[in-house]
Amino acid sequence: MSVALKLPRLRLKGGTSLWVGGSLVAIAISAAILAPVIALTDPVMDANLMNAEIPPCWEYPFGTDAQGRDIYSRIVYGARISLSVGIISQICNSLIGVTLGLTAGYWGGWWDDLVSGLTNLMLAIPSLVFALAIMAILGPGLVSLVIALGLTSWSYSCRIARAQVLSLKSQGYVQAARILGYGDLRIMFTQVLPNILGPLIVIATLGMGGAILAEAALSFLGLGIRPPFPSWGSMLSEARDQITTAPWLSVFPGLAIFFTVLGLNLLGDGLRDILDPQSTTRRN
Amino acid sequence: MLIVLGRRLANVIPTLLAVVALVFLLFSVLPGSFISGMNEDGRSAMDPAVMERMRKEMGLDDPLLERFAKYVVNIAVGDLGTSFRTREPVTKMLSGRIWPSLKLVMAAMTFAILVGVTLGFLAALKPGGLLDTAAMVGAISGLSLSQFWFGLMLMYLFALKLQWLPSFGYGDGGLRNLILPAIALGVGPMALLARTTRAAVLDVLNADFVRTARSKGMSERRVVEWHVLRNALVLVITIVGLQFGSLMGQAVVVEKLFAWPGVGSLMVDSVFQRDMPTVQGCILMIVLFFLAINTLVDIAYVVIDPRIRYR
Amino acid sequence: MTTPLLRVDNLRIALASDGITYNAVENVSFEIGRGEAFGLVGESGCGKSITALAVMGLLRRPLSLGGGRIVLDGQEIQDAPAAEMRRLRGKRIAMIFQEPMTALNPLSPVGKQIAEMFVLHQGANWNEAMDRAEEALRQVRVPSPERRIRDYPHQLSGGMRQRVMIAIALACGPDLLVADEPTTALDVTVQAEIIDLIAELCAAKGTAVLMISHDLGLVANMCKRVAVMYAGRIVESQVADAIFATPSHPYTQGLIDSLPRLGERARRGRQRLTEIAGVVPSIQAYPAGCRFNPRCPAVTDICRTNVPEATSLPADGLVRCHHHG
Amino acid sequence: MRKLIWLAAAAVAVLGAAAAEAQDTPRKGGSIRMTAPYAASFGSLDPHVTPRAQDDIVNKAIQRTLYNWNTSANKLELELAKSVSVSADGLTYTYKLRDDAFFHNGRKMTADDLIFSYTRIMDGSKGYPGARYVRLIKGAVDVEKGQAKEISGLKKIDDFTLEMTITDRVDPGYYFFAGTTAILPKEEVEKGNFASNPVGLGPFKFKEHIPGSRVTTERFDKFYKPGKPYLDKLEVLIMAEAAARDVAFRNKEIDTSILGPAQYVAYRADPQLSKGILEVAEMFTRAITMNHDSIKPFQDKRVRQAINYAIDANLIISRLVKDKAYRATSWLPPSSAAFDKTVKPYPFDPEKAKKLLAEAGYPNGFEFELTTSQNESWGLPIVEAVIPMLAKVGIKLKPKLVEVTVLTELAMKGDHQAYIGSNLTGPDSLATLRCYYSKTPRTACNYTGFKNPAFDKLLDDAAQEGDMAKRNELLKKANNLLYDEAPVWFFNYNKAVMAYQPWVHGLQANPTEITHQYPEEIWVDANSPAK
Repeated sequence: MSVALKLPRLRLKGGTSLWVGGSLVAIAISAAILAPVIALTDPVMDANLMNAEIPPCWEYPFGTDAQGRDIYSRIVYGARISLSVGIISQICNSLIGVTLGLTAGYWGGWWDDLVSGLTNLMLAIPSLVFALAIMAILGPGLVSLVIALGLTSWSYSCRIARAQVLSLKSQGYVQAARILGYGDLRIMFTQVLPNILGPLIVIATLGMGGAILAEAALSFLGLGIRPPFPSWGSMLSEARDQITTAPWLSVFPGLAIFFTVLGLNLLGDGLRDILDPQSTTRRN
Repeated sequence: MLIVLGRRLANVIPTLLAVVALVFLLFSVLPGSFISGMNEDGRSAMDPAVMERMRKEMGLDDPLLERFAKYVVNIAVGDLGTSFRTREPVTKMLSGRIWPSLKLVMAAMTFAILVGVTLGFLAALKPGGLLDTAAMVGAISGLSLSQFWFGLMLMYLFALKLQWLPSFGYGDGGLRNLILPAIALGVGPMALLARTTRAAVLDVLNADFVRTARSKGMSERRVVEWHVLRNALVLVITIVGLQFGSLMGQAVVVEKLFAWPGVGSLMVDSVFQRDMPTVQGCILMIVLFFLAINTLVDIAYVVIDPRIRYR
Repeated sequence: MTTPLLRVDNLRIALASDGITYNAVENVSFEIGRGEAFGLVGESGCGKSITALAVMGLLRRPLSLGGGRIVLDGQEIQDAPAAEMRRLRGKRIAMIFQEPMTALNPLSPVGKQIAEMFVLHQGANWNEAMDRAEEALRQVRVPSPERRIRDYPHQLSGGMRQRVMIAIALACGPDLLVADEPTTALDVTVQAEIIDLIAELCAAKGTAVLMISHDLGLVANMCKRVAVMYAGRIVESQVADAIFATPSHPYTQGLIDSLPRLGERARRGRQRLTEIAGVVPSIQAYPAGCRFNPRCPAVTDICRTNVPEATSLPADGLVRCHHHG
Repeated sequence: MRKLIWLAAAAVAVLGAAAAEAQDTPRKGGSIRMTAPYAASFGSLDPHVTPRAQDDIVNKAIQRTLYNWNTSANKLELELAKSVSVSADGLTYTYKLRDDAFFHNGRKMTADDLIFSYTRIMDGSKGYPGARYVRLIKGAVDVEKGQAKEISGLKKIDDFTLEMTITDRVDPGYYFFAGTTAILPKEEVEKGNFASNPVGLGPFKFKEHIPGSRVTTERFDKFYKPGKPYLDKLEVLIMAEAAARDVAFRNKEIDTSILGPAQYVAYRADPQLSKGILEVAEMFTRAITMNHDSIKPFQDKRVRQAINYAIDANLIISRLVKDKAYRATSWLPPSSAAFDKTVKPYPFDPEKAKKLLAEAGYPNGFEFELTTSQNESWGLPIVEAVIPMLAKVGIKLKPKLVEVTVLTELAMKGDHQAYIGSNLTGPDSLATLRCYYSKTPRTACNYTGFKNPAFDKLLDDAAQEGDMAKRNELLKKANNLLYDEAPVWFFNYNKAVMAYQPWVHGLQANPTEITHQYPEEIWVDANSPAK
């Protein structure tokens, strides 16, 4: 290109969403980590029916729920569960996707066909439907939820990993590395992985938001987290019948979900501008 | 076009077979059975002797492989089995649900395309402008919403407070009942489409041939009409297809909330009652729909993009 | 001297980046007479392409016209309203771009893309416009144009596509053709054909050409006058023959030295230009003084502090170098 | 202009009707939109196929059974027969059937229809849920096993006289009022698509079923009760989502709605909505069922009593269940004749609980797993309130969340340490108490594994006792014995609450299931907005 200019607008934009998203996520993460410190009461054991359904006040900043537990404390502790659901399930998805994608692209042949078939299959069955089935099998609970969400949306990372291997292969990197006597595994880790780390992080970040929303949807359908530890989705789902009588029960978990997912989405967008080579090519 | 269709079909059949196998195996290890599910409302006690008979009648005690083989053979002749719950053919139960589901999905997608593509398009024409910022903040918020929460809010606002629309149900199947669930379902794809369209249009607006068009002395409007739209469409249509196809499955939550008689709500209901033949039928339907829409998208590519034919 | 067709006077192009405005191009002046071919030469990133875009009125954010005048046929056009510029573009000044692969709309038949010119500028209806597009294709020597007009760009070779571009550019008989590296992306064998075609058609129609290239040899063959740009400034401007004979700027010297001796043209300019040590500085990091100083073999202290003034050369030529004369 | 006049006339009519609202004469015509709250669809409109409470809402309109539950008298009565005579041994019943009952296809019901229907239910290859009731008839089991074609205990005397011989000395009314024993016309059943085109003896005939959405029925003119039904049209709309039902009811899109605790509070507090609330003590007992076989502490009566002392049930009922329940004393509900009003429920006394635990050898408590569903009245929210209460006496409770479907299965398999659930405890008190009879298998509702010879003896005696008053006395003793033994944590009896719009009249407080309305009694006044 003869116009060798960086388009500063894009970079600025990425910066804003990175900053806003990052702060929102940072708040959620610090709430999760500091939960025992910043929570006012125990989220489970401090049920006191005499304090049930108190609207937000000085003592209970977000009010109390039907069992008389402090909603603020439950949201703070809920961050632990909602975030771990997001993070662990995305780690699972990335591991599965990358492993399948790398090996499929690298070895090719019938394995590649099989993995491609699997990927198509995963894309064809809506992940919520799939997750619902897995939750029904394993029963409600944190572990099942993580498995259900961690098993059902790896197709994107798989595709990216596979495409990257194929492109590196066509550029001769892989052959070169092989001639130098590198083993298959080493080639994958040294040559391929660093190249796809950016897009993978982006996908995982956006996927975490999706997982938190999926947790809420599954809670709504009656297949959520194992009680009594609070997750935002189960809090929201339990509170929905009281929306006319005690709106704060659903407003605060709802906002917690919204802002955290929003933060993750913004962060993902911001990271994409920085990390995803596909969107940076245009700038150079 | 025939080649595309043929190649598609060759892909579809193994996928379908795999779906059938996967779903069958998944649900065969599900805890609880239809019979215990009959007491789902906690209000209908069952007699153990009757339960035994029912297990036998439904073939629940046969070996898994035998059941699977039977099932596949029956599917091949278009028989999806008999619902445990209603003792009617699953095909018949599904046939009543497809049209409402299609209607909801179409309405949601129409909403998503009309609003999403328009917003994304307008946003891209003035990047960084007020509309762009507002539209993109809106879009990313739309992607961060919990669907049932949003649906509930719509219900409260438009049905209870403003009394503009009925809050739930199928009614006579008309538009009034359709609007709220369609918006609740369409807001996610809408947000996604707004973002995709914006990115696609920006991409195209920066393309060399658009500069060529400008150098010809065209007005921006002509540039957009003659050169940008069609090219952006190719990019947008992929997302439309993917979203459209999976919408029937995503509709589960909205259908349940709005008591909409679609395939999704039938499926959830059947999962909870362990009515396996119906669940399998529903999932098969959803997958078929996805594959059909994607085939249509492939055909649309061929129509829009002359390069495809020669690949 | 009669009024030149195009006079660029003290042109400055601004680049806004992170709230700071840089001058991507400054103090650029040149004139092109009617029917005359003028060459603008320099490495990638020296500002020649955006100078061409400025002439076309096609600068887009973050670039904008910072100052100076562009006079077309006695009329100042640098501040002309958008509608006015649109009427000029295509009709009086046309442009050919570097990449024929991407410069044509992939989803539109090439005939239609030519025909648009007649619809836009001559009020033709689509049917007659298509007929004339076929004729235009014939003029740029595309074989069997009656079939080719229905083809899509991906069905044509690079050379054919560039011919289509030429047909588009010359469709309405413009006074000035801006050709931005028209052959860079093409096979060596085709390059000469395209250049000859441009030269021939422009000569026949009396169209002036602003030829932009990194290839001094190519420009010198075709153009009467040549200006050499470096880092946003014109460093030397001379009659084509004279520039080979008596290059006055060290950079021009470098360009000439890097030309293949045997007259054969290498495929990519970048490979040849490596012979001048160093790279073109980025806009945000232009050095003070003479911008060529970090790469100049004859650099002295003054080069690092003072911007060299223009020194006249024979036949309206000029050079900007502290060490000249 | 004409429209204006019409509007004015309508306004006058509405005002007039409102003024005359106090009048009790049922108005003919109009329509009602009831709700089916328990699932997102109906199972089948063939009443023999499904035992679901949800499906029976519709079946009550379309179908009829030999007996019904008279809500105002709170007892069983004949529905399709005019009279019945019982033999001295109490095993042979001779029914004089109605000669004015017509199926919707216009044919008159005869004894053959009862015989056909009961025989169909016993089809052994089908496993119809109603078989558990029909099995009472002598010879029914042979049909089920395929050893006979006809039920020997059913004899047609003439078209309108049926003789039925049963195997146990029980009231057959408890068996033949269940919706799964409805009387169907043979010729319609044999057409093969009965479920999509049900025909019955009920006051409304089937018009349309949009699966997953609603069933529409229309007035049947030849219904056997003169002047009934009042309504022209009855719709049952499926609305499983309580929050959505709340909006729809407030928006006047439905005429009746079932309320959960949260909405019960809100509706009671609302000056308008509070006028339309129907409450009834349903025959459901909510309890934590302890599995005596799975975990040792539960085998000790003192531990079980301690749990009953340790949980503040009254507080949970008032604060969490919002008084939408009656405190349970023992297993049988207050509507049972064997209910002892003099017995007081276990008081909240954590000190006593600690003492009992210490006596039983668990001064530091113990730990158990409690399986629960997500139900708002007898599931997770209750458990969450119980956890800290039990923790205070040293008992550590680990909740395990499952679907209701799984809960039932776990209960039947005994694959649980304890579970919280809602148990049908009526109307047949004897059958209800059999759940604690030591010979009753776990699959047939003995989910505790309770064994007590004294209790067994009382039940045996009761079953032998022909005099209903004496039998009830024995059952009362048995129930009080259960109170003392505390095989479960007695939580509450359900208070079912139905909200209805002000223009709806004639709803019945049915303690067996509030949604089961005999719709021929319902009428709407002129204020109803429904067409």
